[in-house]
Amino acid sequence: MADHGSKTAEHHVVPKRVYFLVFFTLIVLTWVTTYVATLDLGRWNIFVALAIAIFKASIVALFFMHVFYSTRLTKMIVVAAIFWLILLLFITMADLWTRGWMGVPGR
Amino acid sequence: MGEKSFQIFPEAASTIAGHVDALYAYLVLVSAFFSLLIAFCVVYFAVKYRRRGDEIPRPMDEHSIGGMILEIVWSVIPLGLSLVMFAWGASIFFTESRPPADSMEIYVTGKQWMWKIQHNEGAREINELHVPVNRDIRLTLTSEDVIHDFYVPAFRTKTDVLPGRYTTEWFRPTKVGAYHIFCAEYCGTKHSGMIGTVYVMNEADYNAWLAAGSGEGSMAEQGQALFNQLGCGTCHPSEINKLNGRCPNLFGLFGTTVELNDGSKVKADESYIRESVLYPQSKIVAGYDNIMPTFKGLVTEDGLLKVVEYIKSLGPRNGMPSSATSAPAQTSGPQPPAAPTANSRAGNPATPGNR
Amino acid sequence: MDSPTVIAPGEAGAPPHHGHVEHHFEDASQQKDAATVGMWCFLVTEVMFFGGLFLAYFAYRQAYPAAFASASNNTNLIIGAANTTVLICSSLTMALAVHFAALGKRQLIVLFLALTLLLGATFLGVKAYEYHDKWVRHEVPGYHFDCRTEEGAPCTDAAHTPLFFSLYFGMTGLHATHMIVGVGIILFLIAKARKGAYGPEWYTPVELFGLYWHFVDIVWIFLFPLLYLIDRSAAK
Amino acid sequence: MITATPTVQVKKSYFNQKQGLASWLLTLDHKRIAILYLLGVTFFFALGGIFAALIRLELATPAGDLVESNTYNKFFTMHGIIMVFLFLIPSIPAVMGNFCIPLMIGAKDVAFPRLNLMSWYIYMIGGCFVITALLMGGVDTGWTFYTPFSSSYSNGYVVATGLGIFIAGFSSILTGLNFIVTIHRMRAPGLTWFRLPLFIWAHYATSMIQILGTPVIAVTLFLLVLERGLHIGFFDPAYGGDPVLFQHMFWFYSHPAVYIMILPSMGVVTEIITTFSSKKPFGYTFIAFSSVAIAVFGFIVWGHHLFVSGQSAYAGMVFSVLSYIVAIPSAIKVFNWTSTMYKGAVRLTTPMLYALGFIGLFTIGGLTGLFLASLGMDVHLTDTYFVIAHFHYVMVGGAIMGFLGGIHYWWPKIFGKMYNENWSKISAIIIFIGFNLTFFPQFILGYMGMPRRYHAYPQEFQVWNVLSSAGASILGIGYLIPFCYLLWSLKYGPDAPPNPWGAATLEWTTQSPPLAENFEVTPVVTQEAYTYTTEEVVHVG
Repeated sequence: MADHGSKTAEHHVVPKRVYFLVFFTLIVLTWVTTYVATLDLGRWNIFVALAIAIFKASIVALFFMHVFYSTRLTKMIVVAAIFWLILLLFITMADLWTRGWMGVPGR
Repeated sequence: MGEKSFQIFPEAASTIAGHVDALYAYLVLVSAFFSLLIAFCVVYFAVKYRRRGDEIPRPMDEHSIGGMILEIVWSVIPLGLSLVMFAWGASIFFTESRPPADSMEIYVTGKQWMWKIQHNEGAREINELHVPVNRDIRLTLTSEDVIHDFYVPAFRTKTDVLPGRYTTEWFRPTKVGAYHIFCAEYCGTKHSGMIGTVYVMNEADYNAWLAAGSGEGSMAEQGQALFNQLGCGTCHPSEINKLNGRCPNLFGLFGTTVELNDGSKVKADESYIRESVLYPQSKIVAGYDNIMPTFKGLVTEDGLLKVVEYIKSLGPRNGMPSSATSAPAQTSGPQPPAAPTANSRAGNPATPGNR
Repeated sequence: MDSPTVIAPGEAGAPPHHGHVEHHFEDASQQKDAATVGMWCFLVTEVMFFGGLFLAYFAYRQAYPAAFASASNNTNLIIGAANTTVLICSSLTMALAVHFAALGKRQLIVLFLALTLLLGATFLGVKAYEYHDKWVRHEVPGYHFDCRTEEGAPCTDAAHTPLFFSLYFGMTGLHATHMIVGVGIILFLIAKARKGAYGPEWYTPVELFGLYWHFVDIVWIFLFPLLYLIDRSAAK
Repeated sequence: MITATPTVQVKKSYFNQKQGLASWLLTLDHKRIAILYLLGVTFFFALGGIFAALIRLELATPAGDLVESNTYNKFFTMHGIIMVFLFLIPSIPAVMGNFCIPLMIGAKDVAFPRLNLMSWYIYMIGGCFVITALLMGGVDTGWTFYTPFSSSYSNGYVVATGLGIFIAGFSSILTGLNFIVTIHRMRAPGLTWFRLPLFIWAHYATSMIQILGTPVIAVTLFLLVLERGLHIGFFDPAYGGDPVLFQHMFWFYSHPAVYIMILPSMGVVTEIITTFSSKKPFGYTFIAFSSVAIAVFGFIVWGHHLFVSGQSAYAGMVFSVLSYIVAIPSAIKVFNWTSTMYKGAVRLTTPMLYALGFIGLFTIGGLTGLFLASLGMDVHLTDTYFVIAHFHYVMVGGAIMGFLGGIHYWWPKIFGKMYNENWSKISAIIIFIGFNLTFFPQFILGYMGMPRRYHAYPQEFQVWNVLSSAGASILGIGYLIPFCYLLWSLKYGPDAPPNPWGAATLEWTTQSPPLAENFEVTPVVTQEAYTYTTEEVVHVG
């Protein structure tokens, strides 16, 4: 075998309490983010909401989706997805952010 | 244009063209060198090392120091050469992107499938653009429908013409003559028919042409008429130091930085004025209420450009960088530079904003 | 060639419990690994697929913050939060279904898959109600669109609010499509699980579907703040 | 060691182990699916070629006299869409990748054979949508579908075509996914990453682009279809949208898509050059990693298509410098291929001629890409025939030369028959000459300022256009000849031995054509790729 030996065949059974812990965190954070939305934090609105969302998404991926217990390859695939998503979002937004800089319309 | 049936090079008729051609020469030389080098090696190796008998060549040790050095050399040399290409191209591009402050302004509207051009002095033309030689010309372009692209090969410059936005292109013609205008962004059925001609003229010929052309007053005057017709003037004051608390004063507005009610700042350029007319609620000036109705559908792109030109003509241009030295001359849009004869030319109205 | 070669357990040389190994795999672990890597690659494409919509969202929120802040008030915060809770619950039940599959508790697999189905269907039902509400209130772009605040006044920068609702329908619609596909697959899994198809030695379909379902949950975890929450209070 | 004596009884192979139409349409064998793809891409290549011929015919004269503007616009649109999405993207990966990857890594099949068959059907369904749109009256947006023309102004069948490309995109995604998993999980014992043939590395990089980039074009077209079909605004400024955002999203895929076309071709060329130099490729690791580098860097340069389209000048500058960085791995490859021939034992067979043609044409295509990455130069050249010439040098001179080279290289393996070397060499030379005659004049036209997608053009461009059209007719003939002698070889060609070229990769260790299960016993790999031994060299023809 090239790089798939017997080590990947063993399966990691995650204890149930991990699932419940993650679940309660998610529920609490859902209500926190909903409550925070009723406060006006100005430009921080978007950052707080996204930070909470990113945290929630991370624990879903790490524990519900078992990334935490997965092979290096799976982790690399996840990182690649995030990396390419950032490329798409940030490089395009970099254009939009810098459009007014030169003070010449269209440049 | 069009006289010679066999050409390999377009005419060079702008200040930028020489720079682009020089960069082109560099690129052609580098490319030719590498193409010929590779072609020579491929042919030479194919002949020299053609197989004779059943011998198998001994594999070269690619991990040797020599192999490594070779790999590094043929990575670094192309990188160096191409960074020159980048820097040279970028410097030309930045020159092309920044119109000189005292450029003569002309407005272009693209629509399927024609170019509509308005001069400050009031002359209007379709698919033709008359410009004086040796003057910086700044085009402000927009489209009524799809994306077009205003391309003059002899000037080596083009820019996309987008609906809903203004873009800018500038050039300084150096040779009297007639040159192609092409639409270079595919725009539909008659895309290849959306062509025109730039006529670069002597200053005197240009003035004569301008004098013959306009009967409707300058663009700013037409803009003022439209401004009043739409009732903008009933709310917006346009005299110096006059405030009514309901609508921002437009005198001297153009080129300044405006503070909005959400605390952000925006430069009052052509795009800002256009957006404020069509989408007044998008950006509300600090201290004013959201009461302005939209004029979307009530004013054409051509009309908008006239209003923009009118607002530009109100008061001195605070925001224009190098305008301080020639501030008095800036009050009615573009002014001819050195040439003294041009100052007295017909068709250049008295400053409408000061009347 | 056209049908997987089934090696009977106990046959010479064949390891036991490998009844699901297709002919072109060496063994069960290779097959399971391949399926898992394949599923993750698929999820990568899904990330990029939704990524395009997220990009459009950020681009237009950047361009028209006031319109987006105002329009986000026209989503129902309570319904949104409740539906988020429903989806998180369904993620938990899905995780437990996979858990019990690994332990070989067949009744519990069916139970938790059924709960997941129920919660997923609830989410879709609520979503359908929200869509209907938007239709009634003329908040569907292109169809007598008219964005109004609770007080009946036009939204701030109303001319650009259709973009918010275009994205609202584009993003939640694509998400709901994924949910509908998911619900279909759960039905299939339940039918198989009832027949005892999944046990500790082989439950790859349940596990992979779990990955899909959690992914759909993650998408919603982002959609909820983007469409319901951000700058909601700022427009008040 | 190989005896070319014809076998008396019919050899058992994947080709004849099962018979009948159903055995083909329901096959799960990667080799048969490859042949299904071969039929599909050949059909679309011919269809796209017909449109190319019509375009060149129209452009022989300055006036738009052969067809109307609207018809001409549909010609170049259909040519672009069919060639890009239905020929070039699937051509090498889905045909040669499908056939060779499992064989080269010593596997019995790809990881997901059912998915493999499904992606062929998805591809054909996508193709049917495009053909339906074509028969209903075609589409006139250009293959780039720029909004708001495509969403609000075009009078063509944008929705049907967009859906067709959307669907075909999923075929590409599934193929890429299948290959990634196959390469990760199906390699034969002992076949470590650095023992893999470079063709595999190239396909791995290609597959990365397919699964990371294709979804973005899919969602972009999805939004375009919503905007056009349901008037739900996303990009049209009339709805407040930003047409430049569409261009960003379009090119986020469509620039890397160029590498989907060229990387597999580079893989093919690497195999051919090593085999016919009987020598390990110079700089194996550099070639391998440059494939991956191209795939990664290829994703951050898309904005060089937008230098004049209203993108910020600063973004333009960043995209320009990044574009130069991606040129370096391509340069490394060209130098390494050339060096591989140095002190080799070079045989100028037909596949080798195509590979050497590839090097020449790709070099020109790549170098002219440097012109277009340079901001000031691109302002003049973009949207002119210079761009057309540049990307045809890359896609036709690169990808299609690689495709034909690969077809000639693996033909004996795929069908177990040898073709006529004389005819094939003549046609390779005709294609090379015809290609240069067609596209080199277009560089000159471009610098003179002739815009692309022009139905009629000013008089002074005619000389070069006539030359180009003349070249196209030669090129067309060049493409017809292989079609004839390859078909001829199927019936009358001599049987091919397992390893007619003396190649050193695994697919040549099994019989030609291979058995349905590829190898009688799973090979065990004990040495690096491309270890040539004297015994393997045989004389052919």
